Parts: sequence; structure tokens; C-alpha cells
Amino acid sequence: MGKSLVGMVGSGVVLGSFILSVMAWMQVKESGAFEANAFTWLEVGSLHIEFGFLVDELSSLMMLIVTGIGFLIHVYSVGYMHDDVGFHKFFAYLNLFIFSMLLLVMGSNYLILFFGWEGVGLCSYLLIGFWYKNKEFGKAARKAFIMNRIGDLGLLIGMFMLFNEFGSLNYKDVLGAGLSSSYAITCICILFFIGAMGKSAQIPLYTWLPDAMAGPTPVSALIHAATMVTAGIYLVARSGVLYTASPDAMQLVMYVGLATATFAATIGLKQNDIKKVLAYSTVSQLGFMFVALGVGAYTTAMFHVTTHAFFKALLFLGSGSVIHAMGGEQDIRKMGGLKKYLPITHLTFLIGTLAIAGIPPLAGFFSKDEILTNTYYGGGSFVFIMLCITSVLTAIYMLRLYFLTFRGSFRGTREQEHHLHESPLSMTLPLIVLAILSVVGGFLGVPEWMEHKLGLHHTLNGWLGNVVHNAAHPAVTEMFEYTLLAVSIAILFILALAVRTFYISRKTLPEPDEEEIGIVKLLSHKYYIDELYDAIFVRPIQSLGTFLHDYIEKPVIDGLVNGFGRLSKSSGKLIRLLQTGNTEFYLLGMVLGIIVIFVLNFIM
Amino acid sequence: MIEILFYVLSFVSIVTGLMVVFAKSPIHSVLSLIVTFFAIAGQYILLNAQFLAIVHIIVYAGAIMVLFLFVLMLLNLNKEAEPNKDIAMKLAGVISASLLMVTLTGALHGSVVPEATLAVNTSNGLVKNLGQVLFKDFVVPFEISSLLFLAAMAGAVLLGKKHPSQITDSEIQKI
Amino acid sequence: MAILLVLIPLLSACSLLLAKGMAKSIAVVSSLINLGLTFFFLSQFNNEGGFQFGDDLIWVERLGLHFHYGIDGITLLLLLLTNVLTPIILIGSFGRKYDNEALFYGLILLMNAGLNGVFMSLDGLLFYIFWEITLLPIWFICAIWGGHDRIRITLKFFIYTFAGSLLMLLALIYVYLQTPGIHSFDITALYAVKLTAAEQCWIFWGFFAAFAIKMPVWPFHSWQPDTYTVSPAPGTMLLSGIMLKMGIYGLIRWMMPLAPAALKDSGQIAIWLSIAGIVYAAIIAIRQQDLKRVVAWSSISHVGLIAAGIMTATTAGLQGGMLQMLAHGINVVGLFLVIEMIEQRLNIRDMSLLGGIAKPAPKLAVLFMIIMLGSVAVPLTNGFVGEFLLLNGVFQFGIWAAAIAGLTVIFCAVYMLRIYQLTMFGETNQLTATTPDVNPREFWLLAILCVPVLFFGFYPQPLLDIARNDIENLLKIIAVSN
Amino acid sequence: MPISIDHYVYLSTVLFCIGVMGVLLRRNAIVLLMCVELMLNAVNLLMAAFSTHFNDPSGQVFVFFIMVVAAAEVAVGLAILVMVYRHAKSVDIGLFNKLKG
Repeated sequence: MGKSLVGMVGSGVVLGSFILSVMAWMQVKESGAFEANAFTWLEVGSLHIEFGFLVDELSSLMMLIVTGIGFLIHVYSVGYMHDDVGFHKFFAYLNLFIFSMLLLVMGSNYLILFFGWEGVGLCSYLLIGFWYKNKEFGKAARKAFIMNRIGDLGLLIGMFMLFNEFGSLNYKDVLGAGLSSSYAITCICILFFIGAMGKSAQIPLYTWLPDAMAGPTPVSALIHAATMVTAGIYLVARSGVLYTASPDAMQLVMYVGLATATFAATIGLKQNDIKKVLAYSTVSQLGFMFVALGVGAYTTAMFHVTTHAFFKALLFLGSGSVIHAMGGEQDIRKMGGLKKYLPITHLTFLIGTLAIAGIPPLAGFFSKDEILTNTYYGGGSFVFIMLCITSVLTAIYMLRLYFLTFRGSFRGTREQEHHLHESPLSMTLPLIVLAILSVVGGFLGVPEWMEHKLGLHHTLNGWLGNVVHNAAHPAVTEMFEYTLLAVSIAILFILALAVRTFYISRKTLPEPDEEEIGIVKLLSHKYYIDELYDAIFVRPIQSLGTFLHDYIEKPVIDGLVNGFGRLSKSSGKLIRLLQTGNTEFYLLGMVLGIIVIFVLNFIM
Repeated sequence: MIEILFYVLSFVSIVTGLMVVFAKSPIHSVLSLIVTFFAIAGQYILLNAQFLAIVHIIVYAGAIMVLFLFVLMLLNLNKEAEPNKDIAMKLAGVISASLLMVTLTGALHGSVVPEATLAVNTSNGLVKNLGQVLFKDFVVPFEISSLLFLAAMAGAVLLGKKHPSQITDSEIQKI
Repeated sequence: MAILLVLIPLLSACSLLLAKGMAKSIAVVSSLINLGLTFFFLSQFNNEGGFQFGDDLIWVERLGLHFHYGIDGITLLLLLLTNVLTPIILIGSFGRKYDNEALFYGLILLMNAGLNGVFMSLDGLLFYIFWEITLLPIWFICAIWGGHDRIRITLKFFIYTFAGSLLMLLALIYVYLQTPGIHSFDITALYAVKLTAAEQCWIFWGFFAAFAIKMPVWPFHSWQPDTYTVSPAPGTMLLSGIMLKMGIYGLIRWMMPLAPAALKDSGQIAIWLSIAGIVYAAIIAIRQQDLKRVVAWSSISHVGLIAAGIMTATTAGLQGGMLQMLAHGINVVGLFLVIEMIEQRLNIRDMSLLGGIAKPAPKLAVLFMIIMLGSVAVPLTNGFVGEFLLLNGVFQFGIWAAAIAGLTVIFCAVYMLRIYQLTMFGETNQLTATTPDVNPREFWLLAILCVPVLFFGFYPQPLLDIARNDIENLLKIIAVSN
Repeated sequence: MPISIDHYVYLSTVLFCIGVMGVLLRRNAIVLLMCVELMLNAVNLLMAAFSTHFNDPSGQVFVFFIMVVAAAEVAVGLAILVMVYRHAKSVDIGLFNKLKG
């Protein structure tokens, strides 16, 4: 098949599934959730698992995101991957990913979710290691898969506990049951959260995500920003009823989310690889979502998933466009002034930056604002303040990225400068669509004051209300909202100016790697977490392997077995000495033997 | 009368038996053994086993011992010098043999032999009776023993013959 | 009727020696006939429980020996595995020229006969006899056509497994002597014997010794990595693909029903041993350089999980164990086939010297990937279903046991991806740059193996249905005796 | 029967033990063979005694069989000794140490 045909088929089927998703969404809207069982996958004893699908408000939202953004990224890939020899393979993997992701969100029980869950992990592995000739890429792929598997084990055991507790893995049976808080439920929630940690890159299982940027950029956009990594959010939101019954687990989710958000944001400040910055930004944003889940704001988390999918996919695709133009260069120290060469990319990237930074009325503002509001009431002031600081950090690193890449003067080689060009239509079109979505996406969930003032509705809250709903909190005072709005706008402008002054007017550049010192070095080396993990997990296990093989297996276990052999051999050698060959000696032995037998006979 | 005869014969057989063991020259051993056999044949007669006694003398004294003598003569082994044994080994031999005797007699001492149930039949040892038992009840072992003889004969011939490859060149020239 | 499965390969093995020139074709035809027969039995099989297609001939009346055999669901699954894999192993061996072909293929057929016999026999002594018969051909295969240092290694293998099975024989005879009237080795008579808890404990360990060495369960495994490595590829495949299932089958058919009370205490120790083996073998597998050795250690790890799951005596554990036996058999044979193909092409198995084979041999890379994923137990491959059920069974035994056994999920990914990456990914080097891709024979072999890997991952229920009632009955026997 | 069976038992025990002692003491292989004959005769005597005691002729038949075996044994044994002598010019049993382990 020719490349254009492959691209058309690959994108076409995703478009088809997008259209079907829209239809499913309409059906749900009209007549509520519906379930369909394909066949009985497994029936062993009391364990009965249907290969079944459940389309309700939550899953249809995810389906729309997955297929919609998936389609855009497919289109983008046609342009981006055009010159790659693995073009066919790429689209095959990408479509396999869409399949797995849909399985994940559409399953009617936890096991089908798990199928998709591992399926997307596999596709992620295949796509990160897409350029398999590079050893480092292969390692990154392996790391991603293995870290995901650690989480998967948590999820798997959580499922066993769940089955033990409820006798079923179906969402309906589990989530419909009246729940009271119990130790088992807390355990299940924590185990599920471990699964979510792996998939959604939370502390301590987040280090794979930045490394996953080894994959082609569309992959980073689709899998490692917009869809797969939000599967953890989906899982927790889906199990919202369970989490609500376990305040302890919620606390854990919140604090882990908060820690990840802050931690990743600080690392993002000093990264110089355009994709790495975005990767840490993703980790940080996922942390935001978990904080929202931790305070019981499930729909808010889903709202942020949606808006984040728009602007983060946009940013990644934009960065892909930049990398494409730069001929594979990813270091922002060698970019600069790309505004005039890549006008469309620049504009859309700017929109994405502003959206993630939280400038009203772009999408990021609404969702982040809602998270902050919910945290204020549900999480206590410490969490709220930390999260606000993290939002500020988000704005800083994104603005830094923007200014260093697009403003100022070009710092690359002449050759690169000569090569600079705007990307083809198949790449810019998705950028434009996503930019529009990033602008208007926020109106899916407007804050309360807008509801009153402008007569708009929080569509998403109402929509998802049938599946999960936010924990109740007191009505937000308008004063608070206005303050938050004003302060955030003010801070953003000040920041924008400051960052601009720092990097553009003063032409300060991030120092080369070897000149970094102190905290800067610490940050750019990501707090040495990779090295730490290497030292406390990877190497010990490897040396344990060598140790077991060399010092336990060979001398002890095998030694014992061989010892038996040696024992019989050496005892044979010893007993052989009795055979002197001296006939009289044998005769004597015989006679003595007879005597002994007689005596024994006599005694008994 | 019979008792005296028994004791005399016993004495003779034990003494000559000891002589077999302790005689320096193998020839003396052979001769003593022949005497022992005669004494034992006398015991057989005392036991009313006349035919057995005759066969005993013919087979043992007449055939086997002659064979021994022949071999001794042929090989010219009539030397008194036998390589000396370890004194410890000798001592061990004597001690263990006596030990064996002590344990055996000790063991037999307590045993009770059931009294004979049938009336004494003095004609048991006659050829006619024995022949009947031998060819009626024991005909199969009898035939097998004849096979054994055949095999022993063949074996003895085979062993006694010089292997062709062992014949040296000088011997060939002699022929 | 079912005895044909033993007789056909046996007679073909004899005829091989007469018609030496046609060794290959006779062997393949015979194994295919067996395959067809197995499918015939499958089509006629009634899964309501109980033994079918069998017969009960009196063998030595005074000793109560019967030539009693039959097929139930558990047996059928294993026959399916044996007779599907045998032709694949046979055809897979055509890539290499073996000296004295007739003997080689004859021994493989003999192996096939013995394995079918083990799985079908319903008389204790008959089982033991077949059990030992299988040891001989495989030992000859390994000792004649093996690699470096084969005599020492295979002798160890032989003596070790033989010593284990003698303990089993002792246990069998003990139970036999407890049968009322004229003693009998018949399975129903043996099941009916009531033993005290202390006796059952001894019986349990007697059987366990034999089965644990055969599988092998930690710490009775030390013969296995060396033997797998040194054996010729078909020998390794027979050992790992089918023969180790004999041990697991023995657990199900003989050990657990004969010593059910011992499962409570001794069984716990045995389960923990198996679980220890999972982690131990996996950690060692991570550090191995020889491809065959990695798969050998991984096999110990996988089998540990199967043994642990089965000894929990839960429906999930037993069903999972049955499925995983099939899955492991198929996957491990696939892996060894791939390794053999690499070895035939490049003459090495050391991973540090390989790399980048995906470029010159993309088809091989894809097929290897599918089989590897099955082995890693990614959902929707056959490996996952069994692993899921087994871990579920182990979970019912204890949550910590499940957590530790579950580490296999992680470690298996670590070492499998490692071998895949080191062989297939990366830059090609001088050696691997011109690796030829699979030829049609190899392609179809691997492709046929990939079919069940994917199909039974998607739809495992047909396999589960085959043995469902027999497993329930077995569990009832175990429960009643308690 | 004036002489009790016990007497015969003791007599043959003594003779047997003398035979054993000879086997243990001597090194000349031919003398060893003779001592074995002595032991066999001790047993024969016992057989005959019991045969008379129980009035059962089979005991005597057994004695015949033992004689047969003894004769065969001597024939073969002496043939072997002749062979050995040809080889080693001696019949000392110290030579028979080829079975040394």
C-alpha cells in the first residue's frame, strides 16, 4: 500500500469511530447510558466476566476526546511521519492504540478496562521504541512499560480484592451497591490508585513519562499528553463512588497529586529540551487533576482532562512542527525567533501557552480555576496555597519556553536557518482546530458566577452528574471568584513581562549543561531521581540477580544436589578400599559375619 | 560297643582334620584328609548308611583325593616352605574359628531336636531304597546334576588345555 | 480406542528404524495422525465429566494391576497440547541436520507415545511406568545430540528426576497397600483409600518430590537451566513445552486427591516454595546473557506460579493452571523456536553480541513479538488468561502471596523485553546485519503458534469449558476427603 | 539308637570349624580346597545323621548331590589352580588380588 493510502485508511477509520462516538454520545444524551455484551469472556466458578461495553456520560466524553484528538493527530502524522521508513508500522501501532484506549474507556467492567489499560501500555512501549535502532529509545520504552506494569500489578490485585468484596467486577454491581467505608474499600482504592500512578505518571512512578518523549512527537501528543496518561484519572473518576467511601484514600490521592504537581513544575523550570518541558508540564497537570479527584471534584478533574487534552495536544503538535522545521533539533537554546518563520505554529503555540498558563477566557483558565476553588474548600489552605504557587510555576516555565523558542533571534546554525519552513497543511490544520478548541473548550464548564451573570451552564457537571458528581462544598462567594480572577490575571501579566525581560531583553540564555551549578543543576538533572531509582531499585535487583546466581544457586542449591552425587562418589571411593584383593581378609570377614548373624539370632 | 566305636572314630577324624590344617607339607595334608574320610565313612556305617559309606570312599578317597595328589605331584608342590603368614592374621584365623565354634555349639546347645516319629528302618541306607527315592522324587535334580557334571568336565578340560596363543615359539619348534 | 494415541507413535518409531531413509516423513505423518485423532476425540468429547474413550484391561490379576486408561477434560487439554506441539517440534527441527536421523525422530515419537500414556493412564503403576518411559528418549536425545558438557549435565538430570520418581513410587505403593481386599492400583481404588493426616503428609511429600523435580519447583530446579541449555532445540522444546506439564498434571491427578488433608499444612509450604521460585528465578533471569538460559529461568518462574495456583485447590487456580499449561507450552516452544532460528543463522546465543535483527528480519521480529507478548501475559494474549486466574487463585490463598507472586507480572516484562530489545532492537552489527529472514517453513510454524496465542487470549471460554466439570469433580473429591 | 543325635551335631560342628580354621590359616590354595572338602564332609555327616534319626532317606540323597557338587568343584577348582600355576609358578592365594578395588 502506498503511504497516502495508508494515511487515509489510518485516519479514516479513526474519523469513522469519531463519528460513531458522536452518535453514541447523542444516544446517551437522549436515552441515557446503555450496555452491550459481546460474549462471555470467562466463566470460572463464581467469576463471570462478559466482554461487554458500557457507554454512559463519562465514557462517551472520553470516547469523544480519544477519537476526536486521535483523528487530528492521525492527520498530523500523515505529514509529520511522511519521510519515515516505518510509516505503515506507525499507523498500525497508532490504530492499535486507539483500539486499546477505546476498550479502556468503553468496558463495562474492570477487567475490560484492564485489557485496554495494558493494551495502551503496550502501544506506548511500541511507539516510544518506534525508532528502535537507538538504544536509549529502547531503554526508555522498556522503562515506560515496566513502570506501568508496577502500577498494573496494583490494579490487578485491587481487582482481586474488589471481586472478593463484591463478587463481581461489573461497574454496575460494584458502584451501584450501597457502600459504607471499610478497610477493604480503602485498600482497593489505594491499589487502584497505584495503578493510576503508573499510568498517569504520579510520584513515585512518573519518571518514565519524560523519557517517553523519545517517541515520535505525534505519539507524545496523543498518548503521553492527551489520552493514555489520563486513563488514571478516568479510573479514579469511574470508581468515584468507592473513593467517596474512603476518605483516607482520597487524602492520599490529593497529597500525591499535589506533590507531583509541584515537583514536576519545578523540574520543568530548568529543562532545555522542548519536549521535556512539555512532558514535565504534563506530569504537573496530571497532578492537578489528582488533587481535584482527591478533594472529591471528579467532574472537575474530567473537565481538566478535556481542556488539557486540547491545549497539551496543541502544544506537543506545535513543538513537533518546530522540531520538524528545525530538522530534528529539540534544544531550545538553539532556537529562538521562530515567530517569523513559522507563523501558524507560533500563533497556535501562543494560544496553547496562554491556555495552560490560565489566561481567561481560554480553556485552561476555567478548569484550573475550578480545581483551585474546589481545593480551597475541600483541601485546606496549605494545599490551596501550594497549588496556587504551582500554577504560577506553570505559567513561568511555559512562558520561558515560548519566549526562548519563538522570540528573540535565531541561535541555531546557518544551515538550520536556511531549512526553516512552515509545516504542510496536514500538520497545521490540526493545530488550528486544536487552537480553536483550546479557546472555546473552557465554556463546557463555566464557574458559578458566570452561571448567574451570563446565564451559561456548567454543561459538564450536569452531563456527568449521572455517573459521578463533585463533593458538595459551600457556595462560592462572588468576592472570592473575582479576587482569584483579578489576582491571577495580574500575576500572569507581571510574569509575562518578567520572563520577557529576563530572556529577551537581557538575552539571558540557559547555561550549557556543564556550567550549571547549585539548584539549577539539581533541577536540570530532575533532582537526580532517575539516578536514585537506579541506585535503590535497578542496580540492587540486578546485583541480586548476579548474587543469587553466583552465590546462592551455584554453591548452595546446585552445590547441595551435586553434593549428593559427590557424597556417593566419595563414599564409593572409601568403601572400595575394603576390597583389598586379599582373599583371606574376605574369608575372615565372611566368618565374622556369620558369627554376628548367629549371635544376633541368639540374642533375639 | 557302638559308643566306643563312635568316640574312636570321632577322635580320629578330629585329630586327622587338625593335621590337615597344621601339616607343613601338602602331601601330609592329603594323606591326613584321606584318613579323615575313612573315619567319616565309618560313622556312616554306624548310622546304617552302608551304601553311602561305600560311595563316599569311592568318590572321595578314590577319586577326589587322588586328583589332589596328582595335581600336587604334577606341579611339584611338595615343598614344606609355605610363605609365612602374618602372625596377626594367623591369630585372627584361630580366634575367629574358635569363636565360630563356640557360637555354633552355644546355639545348638539350646536347640531341641524333635524325636523321630517313624519306627527305625534299618534298610533305609540300602541301594534299593535309595535308588527308589533318587529316581522317583529327585529325578529332576538328578538329571540336572548330570548336566552340572558335564559342564564341569568341559570346563576342566577347557581350563586345563593350553590356549593356542600361549604356546611360545620355542614350544612350536619342539613340536 | 484412545490407546491408539500411544500405539501409533510407538509403531511408527519402530518402523522408522526399518525405513531409515523416510525418517522425517514417517515421523511427521505419524504425529499428524495423532493430531487428527486428538481433534477427533475433541469433537466427540462430552464435557459433562468422567472418563471417555478408555478401557480397563486386566493386566496382572493377582497384583491388582490394570491397564486402565481414559480421557477426561483435564487429560484432553494436555493431549491437545502434546499432539499439537509434537509435529511443530518435529518440523521445527528440520532446519538442522542431525546425525542418525532415524534414531532421532524415533526417539521423539517414543516421547510422544510416552507422554500420551502418562496423561491417559488411570492406574497408578501404569502411570509410573509411562512416567519413567518418557525419561529415556529425552535423555538419549539430550545426551547424544546435546552441546558442550552434555554427559555430566544429562546424567545429573536423569539421576535427579529418577530419584524423585522413586519417592513417588514409594508413595504409590504405600497407598496401594492400604487398598482393601486384593490390592489395586486403580485410580478409583486409590482415591477411596482413607489415610490419616500423618500418612497423607508423607504421601504428599513423596509425590511432591517427583513432581517438583520434574516441573521444576524451587529449590529442586538446579538441573533445569543447564539441561535446557545443553539440549538440542527439539529436546529443549519437548522438555519445556510438554514434559514439565507431566509434573503439574501429576499434582492435579495424583497428589492432591490422594493427600487432600496434607494440602492444609504441607501444601502451604509447597505453595510458598513455588512462590519463592517465581521471584528467585525471575531475578536470576534478568541477569542472564544466554538466550536459552533466560527462557529456561523464565520457565521456572512461570511454572512456580502454575504450581502455586493449582495447589490452592480453588476453581480459579485449577482452571488457570490448565490454561496456563497450554499457554506456557505454546509460548515457550515458540520462544525456543525463535532462539533456534537465531542460533542456526548466527551460531550464537549470547545476547551481548546480538542486536538489530528486526531490520534484516522484520517478519521474525513481528512473530517473535507476538509470542513474547503472550509470554509476558499482555491481556488478549493466551498468557494473560491463565495468569489472571492463577493469581486470583493465589489471592484466595493469601493477599501477600498474591502480591509476591504478582511480581512475576513486572519481572517477566523486565527480562522478556530485555531479550527482545537486545536481540531485535538497536543497531545491527557485522554479524547480524545480514541475518536472513524466516523461510516459509519457519514462517508458518511461528504463525501457527501465534494463532492460539491471540485466539485464546480473546476467547478462552471454549478451553475452560472442556475441563470444567472434571475439575469440579476433582475439587469435590478433595473437599469430601477433608 | 544308642548314640544321640546331639553327638553327631557337635562332631560335625567341630569338623566344620576345623575346616574354617584351615581356610583362614593356610595360604596354599590346594590345601584350602581340601579344607573346603572337610567342611562339606562335616555337613554330609550331619545330613546322614538326621536322615537316620528321622528315618527319611532323602537326607542321604542330598549327600549324594553334595558329593556331585563337590566333585565338580574340585575338578574345576584344580583346573583353575593348574592354570594359575602355569602363569605364576605358585598357588599362593596372595596372588589372587586382582579384585582389589
